Amino acid sequence: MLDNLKLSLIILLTGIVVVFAVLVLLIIIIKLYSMAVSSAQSSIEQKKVEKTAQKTDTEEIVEKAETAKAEESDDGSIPGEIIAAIAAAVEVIFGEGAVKVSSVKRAKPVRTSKRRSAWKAAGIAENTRAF
Amino acid sequence: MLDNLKLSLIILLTGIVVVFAVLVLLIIIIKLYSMAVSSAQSSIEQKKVEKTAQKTDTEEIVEKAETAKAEESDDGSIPGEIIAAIAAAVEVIFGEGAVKVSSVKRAKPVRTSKRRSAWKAAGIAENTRAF
Amino acid sequence: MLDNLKLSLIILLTGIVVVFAVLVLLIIIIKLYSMAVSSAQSSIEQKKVEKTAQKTDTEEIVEKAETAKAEESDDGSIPGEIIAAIAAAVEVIFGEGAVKVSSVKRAKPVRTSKRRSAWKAAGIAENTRAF
Amino acid sequence: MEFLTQFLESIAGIFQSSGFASLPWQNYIMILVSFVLIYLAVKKQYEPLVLLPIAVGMLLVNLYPAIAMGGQTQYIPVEQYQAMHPGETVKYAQALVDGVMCYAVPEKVGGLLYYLYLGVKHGIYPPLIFLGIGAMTDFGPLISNPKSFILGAAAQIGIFITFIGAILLGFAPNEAGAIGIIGGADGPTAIYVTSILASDLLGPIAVAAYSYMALVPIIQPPIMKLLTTKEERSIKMVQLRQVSKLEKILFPIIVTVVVSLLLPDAATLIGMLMFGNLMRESGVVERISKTAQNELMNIITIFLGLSVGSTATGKVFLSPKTIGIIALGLFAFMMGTASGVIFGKIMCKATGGKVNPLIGSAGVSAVPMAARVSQKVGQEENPSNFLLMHAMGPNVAGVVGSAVAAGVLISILK
Amino acid sequence: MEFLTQFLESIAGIFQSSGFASLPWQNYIMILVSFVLIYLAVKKQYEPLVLLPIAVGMLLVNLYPAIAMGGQTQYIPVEQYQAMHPGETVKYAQALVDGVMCYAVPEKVGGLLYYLYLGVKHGIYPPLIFLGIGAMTDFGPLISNPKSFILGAAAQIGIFITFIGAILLGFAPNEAGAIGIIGGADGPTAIYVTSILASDLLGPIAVAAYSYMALVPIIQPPIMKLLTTKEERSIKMVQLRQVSKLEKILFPIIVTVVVSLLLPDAATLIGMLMFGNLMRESGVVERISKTAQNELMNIITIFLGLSVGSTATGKVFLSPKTIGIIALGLFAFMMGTASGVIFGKIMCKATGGKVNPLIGSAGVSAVPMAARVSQKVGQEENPSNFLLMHAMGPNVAGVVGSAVAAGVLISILK
Amino acid sequence: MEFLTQFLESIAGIFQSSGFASLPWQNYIMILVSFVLIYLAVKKQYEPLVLLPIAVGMLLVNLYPAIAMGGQTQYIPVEQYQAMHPGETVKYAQALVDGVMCYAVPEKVGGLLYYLYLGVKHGIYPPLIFLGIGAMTDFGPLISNPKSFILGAAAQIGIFITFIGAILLGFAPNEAGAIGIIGGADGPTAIYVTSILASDLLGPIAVAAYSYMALVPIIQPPIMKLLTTKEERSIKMVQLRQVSKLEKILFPIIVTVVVSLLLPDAATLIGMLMFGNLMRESGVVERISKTAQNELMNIITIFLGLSVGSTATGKVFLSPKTIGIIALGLFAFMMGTASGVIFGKIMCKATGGKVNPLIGSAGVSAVPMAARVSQKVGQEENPSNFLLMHAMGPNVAGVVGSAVAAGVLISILK
Ligand code: NA
Ligand code: NA
Ligand code: NA
Repeated sequence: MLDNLKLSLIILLTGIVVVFAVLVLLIIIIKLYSMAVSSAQSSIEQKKVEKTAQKTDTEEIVEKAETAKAEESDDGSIPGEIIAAIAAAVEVIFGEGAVKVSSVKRAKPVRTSKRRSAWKAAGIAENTRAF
Repeated sequence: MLDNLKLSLIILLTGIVVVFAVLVLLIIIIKLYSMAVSSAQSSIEQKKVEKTAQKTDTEEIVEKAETAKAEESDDGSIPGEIIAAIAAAVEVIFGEGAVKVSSVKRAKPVRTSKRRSAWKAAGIAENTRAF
Repeated sequence: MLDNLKLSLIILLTGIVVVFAVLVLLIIIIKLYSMAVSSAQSSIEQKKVEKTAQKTDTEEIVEKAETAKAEESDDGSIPGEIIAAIAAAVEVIFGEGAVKVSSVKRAKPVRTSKRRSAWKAAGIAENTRAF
Repeated sequence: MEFLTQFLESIAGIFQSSGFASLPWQNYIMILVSFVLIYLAVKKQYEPLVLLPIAVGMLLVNLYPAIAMGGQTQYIPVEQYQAMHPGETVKYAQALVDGVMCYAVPEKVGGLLYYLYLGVKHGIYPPLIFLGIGAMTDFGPLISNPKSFILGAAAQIGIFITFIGAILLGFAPNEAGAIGIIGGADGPTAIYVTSILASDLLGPIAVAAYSYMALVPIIQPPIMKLLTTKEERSIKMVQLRQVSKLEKILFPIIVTVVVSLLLPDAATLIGMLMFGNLMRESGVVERISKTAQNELMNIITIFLGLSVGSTATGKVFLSPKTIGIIALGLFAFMMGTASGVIFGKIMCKATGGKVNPLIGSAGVSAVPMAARVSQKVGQEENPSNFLLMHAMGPNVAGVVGSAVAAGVLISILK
Repeated sequence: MEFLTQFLESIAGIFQSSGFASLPWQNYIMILVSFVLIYLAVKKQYEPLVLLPIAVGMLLVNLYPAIAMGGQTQYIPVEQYQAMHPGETVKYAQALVDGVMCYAVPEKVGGLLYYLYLGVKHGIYPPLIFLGIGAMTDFGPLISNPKSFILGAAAQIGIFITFIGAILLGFAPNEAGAIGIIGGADGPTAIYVTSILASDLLGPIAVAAYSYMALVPIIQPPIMKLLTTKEERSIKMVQLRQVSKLEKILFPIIVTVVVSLLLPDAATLIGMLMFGNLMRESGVVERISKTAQNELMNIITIFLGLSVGSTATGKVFLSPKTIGIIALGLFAFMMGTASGVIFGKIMCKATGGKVNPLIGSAGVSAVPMAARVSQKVGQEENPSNFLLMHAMGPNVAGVVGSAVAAGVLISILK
Repeated sequence: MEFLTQFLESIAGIFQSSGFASLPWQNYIMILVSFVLIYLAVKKQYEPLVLLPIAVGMLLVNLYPAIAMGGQTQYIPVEQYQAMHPGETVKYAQALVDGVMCYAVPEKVGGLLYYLYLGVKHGIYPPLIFLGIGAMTDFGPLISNPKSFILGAAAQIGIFITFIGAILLGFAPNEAGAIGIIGGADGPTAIYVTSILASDLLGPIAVAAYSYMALVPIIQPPIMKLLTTKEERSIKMVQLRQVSKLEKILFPIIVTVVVSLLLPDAATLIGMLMFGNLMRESGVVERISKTAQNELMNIITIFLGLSVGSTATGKVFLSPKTIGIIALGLFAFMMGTASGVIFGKIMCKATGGKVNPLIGSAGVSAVPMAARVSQKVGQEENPSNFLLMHAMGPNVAGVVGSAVAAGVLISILK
């Protein structure tokens, strides 16, 4: 019994020390990486804001589509029909004229193809991708 | 073979006797508890009907809200926002004036809070409750 | 190492031979049964087309209902209420008059019963069927 | 030259291990049988959720028997092993084989269906399917009219009559019990009992049970019409009373306690059926109740079907026994239907004509098909007659009844 | 005559194997206990998702003890077996029993709950439930205010104080550890620790843990009010900052690495919790994330509840230990709440009144109930006070905290 | 004083069992590797559904190796045990250890990933994933144009060429077979073959297989452009004919029978793939078909990923072999793509220019990514060219083709 009581006190102390040590360590690490992340991100965002401020709405849309295009060629994982879908959504929101010149070339063929069953099938097949 | 045939007859008799015994026993028990349950419930319901008959609509709503409140403090499992939701529903059905005096105090702060994201998060968190 | 290289060549040859043998065999079998299936089906369809051409819309609907009825008695797996549902759908599409004479007798009682809770329960119970 | 020889040997080796060279003729017949079952499941929609997996399991095991074989362990004498692997410390199980101390070295894993079959062998799948069925089943009509239990009991008489028939045809008592349970018209119960009493017969018994369940609309009506008069079939029954929520919650608890105490061997099946129903009626655990009746049940159904099908090897299935099982299974369904209808007639008399005897046939279970047959036969006689809810009472009582009958058989025969 | 005798013997045999003749009186008391738990789960909605399966498992095992018993193997001397089955080649395991070489012939399969219990015994279920919880939990409030970890740590002090109490009441150290973890207010952690340290006590400990979690709104408020002043309870806290997606993704990885390195015995629980959270926050694996938090978790919950309940046999449950466990469990919850609130007061002082001490009690875990209690008690004092999100920080920190505490206990006591 | 010593010893004990004190340096490198994989899965979306669980399994096993270790059994001499536990009757397994009769007392349960790994070790997970894939896959384009099978066969040549390469780099034949199968571009097949032939290499092979599958849009286009002319790439193909429902239902049955008979070692994978497809096309078992392709597959994916990842310990992964595997895996993908395109060119010639050779590269499987690459490269040349459906034929044929190739490798090398 006396041995057990000693064990109790040891467990009480060890438990408190270890639990607090681990969680306080977590506090420190999280504080540090939060600061790192948010400072990194705020500098990125600031750049974005500066850039965006110089453009009209239409230009921005065109640029977004181009960014999407660029990203696509980077890793190949953003398929063409997503761009088409974005363009279609943009049209709905901003009116047909908004994406007149530069996007027509890119968007039209894809949009036509969206009516093809092939693309529908590809959409379904998408689900099987990871296996 | 003769042994097996004797076994067959024993199984036939035992089977029929046991199956009927068990299911007839179930009939008796179910009849008994059904009577008990329905007599108990009909007496409760009668009381309710008598009570309700003496009240106006508005009073009833207020009483319901109070009952909810009371039940909540009983076991603590009915959270405040449910009352608010009920009150809101009541308002929609009976018009804004219906819950004027006694419920405003209780319902308003909660309703305000429903617009806060904190409560939305709590709703999501609700799902994790049992674990 | 030399043994392993010999093994490699054997595996290369065996692999190519077996993989091609199996898949080419599949090509042949699929070609054959595709031809069989499509020739069989086209002859069936032709008959259908000929038959249908001689009928008015109303007649066709009646006939369809009768076919359904006949199939039902064949294997007993198409229950009466499905016919009723089909008939109801037909009415919605072709107007009330379309299924006037021959289908009224069959369809009406069932449609009445659809409003009964018994049938609703049966619909739920349907799910338990396979077990 | 030598290389070419080796290449040809390699091709020949693959050919010799191929089914063409190694499968006995019985397997090809079984493959055809599986095609018939696939046809019945897909085209005729005979209980496809179970029969399709069974048929595919049957197909696979006869094309590739190793898919249902257990793993292999090699017993290597310890000294020999240590000589071969000097300095290695091993953790293999040790065993004495013919007086020589050996290591049991796992050599080959088992086939997929061998592992899936463990859930049948250990009696795990059927109770879990009962859990889902319980969560789907509304026992309201039975609680509303508990006398339905008599019809649910009566329809089980076919099980015990069929037992005698099976004994007369020369089956051993344990086999006869498994065959009789086909008359329970309840798939999981039949599989559970057979896996305990006569697991060799799982294939034919499961196929017979599910096939006849699909054929209930063909099998029952002639018997029902033969045993009843036009007047009896035209009887309208009074609307059932509404059952309160409390009664519905108490029902599964009471049934579990009563059946488990009286007949322990039925406790697992009934207990899980009623736990499922308690989840449903309590209304407080919808999350797990929905999973029990959907995803969990679907997963188990796939595993159960495939592995039950994998027991149907040519050696077992292509024997006179299978013909006996098929004949006796039909006999069991007919006897169950008949005894249900006869007790329906007795109840009709006893109540002064308030009970339509047609609801008796629903006591065989085969939920809800048998109840719909009662409805249909009744409506043929009297188009304004709605027996469905009245037949649901005996129908769900039949599920309880066959589980109790299963308990009796297991208790005496295991 | 002889036939009648045999029939009566058969009936008598069934009766003798029935529960009425064979169950000890303790089992009937346990059946009543299970009724009480069903009542609490269904009517009072005390954590019904877990308590209902536990109660049913308890009911079934006391009605039919064999449902939780393992399979039986018969040891037949090899010579005897070979004499009985001449010419047969067998694959049964061989074993020496009292110097005689025997075959180990499987004779009887185990009960359903025996097999389901293997997932508890091998520590599989609790981490998989943690996987689902991780996929459901938003650690945003904790990342936003990482100091909440201090409160999540403080509330675990109750665990270790309760350990002393349990030792004083005469429990062995391993039992005391399992009892202490009730104060963690976290079901899967309590079951995981108990299954490792004192699996005999699983039943009462799980029941106590989940019951007190349901009772958090009753247990905590008086303690919270006793330890705080009206002014402290009225403190409004400033809105939490928004947490970026990247921070949320990094969080589970960092916690996994830090905790696993420092305290390996907590790695399994924390690792799976954080894997679930990583699936959630990464946003790229929604398919499996949804299954982890729904169907997988629901299936495991059913299996876990039933099999934990099946450990609550009369012999174990009806002992003075259970009363001790129930008393110590309540004590543990109260100590955890108190130490959380006291550290809340310390933080309040340290931050110059920016922290409302009421959020300290949320550190016991019991997500999200304890956080809602903080909200409610705070709003009673000041209706415009919204502490919920601030309390969610300590609340989810408490989950991590009790897993770490569990690691300490396992590390020292196992 | 003594108390303080003991407390410090307790702290020291926890520290000594911590990862910091006990992990070899290789584990820290592996932790970094797992971070890279998490980054690729989350940020670059490289097959995240599988790579994320693999990465986490890798992380956990290197932080806490015991998570993948089996249980431990203690062998205690019977006499000693009986002296320690007088009067106790035990049920422990008996075994002879070094001539002394011992009890095998289970001492410690295994880690979570040890138990989850059993599904890989016993070959259970990959066929069940194939079941779900079968239920998702539309073989219509292949049935419509069965000649696609030739391209699905051609793209497997890379597997066997890579085998030679692996032998040349010094791998043992069984390892070379497992490495070659990476060229099958089919995850479950690669894991299945590797678990049978060279389970030690599971980690690197699975990582390589899934990584290269994610990189298909980078790896394939240059090879495709190199091997084809502008004219060939511009070829438009005629619309595929519509396939009837009956053809779609017969297809899985025929493929199962033909492949299983010719190549039994491919029967399990192909059988389950085709069973899934039969469930899909039959249209009568939607309930279980949906569960097979959603919840069941998701659960298995989580378990498979975690446990495959847990094989990637430092000792195995940080060896020159891994570099060889990564290089050979890329080589296999390139060879497969090239042989597919070359056979596409042959078919183009043979049909007088009706076949666009770009669809040949889709024969490697990697469904549907490889088919989309064919579409994209084709459209770059001729914007009005739609090859997707034409490429889906070789694409799904490639799944069958790699399963057949797997059968050849297992048949010769196991
Ligand atoms: Na029945
Ligand atoms: Na906690
Ligand atoms: Na492939």
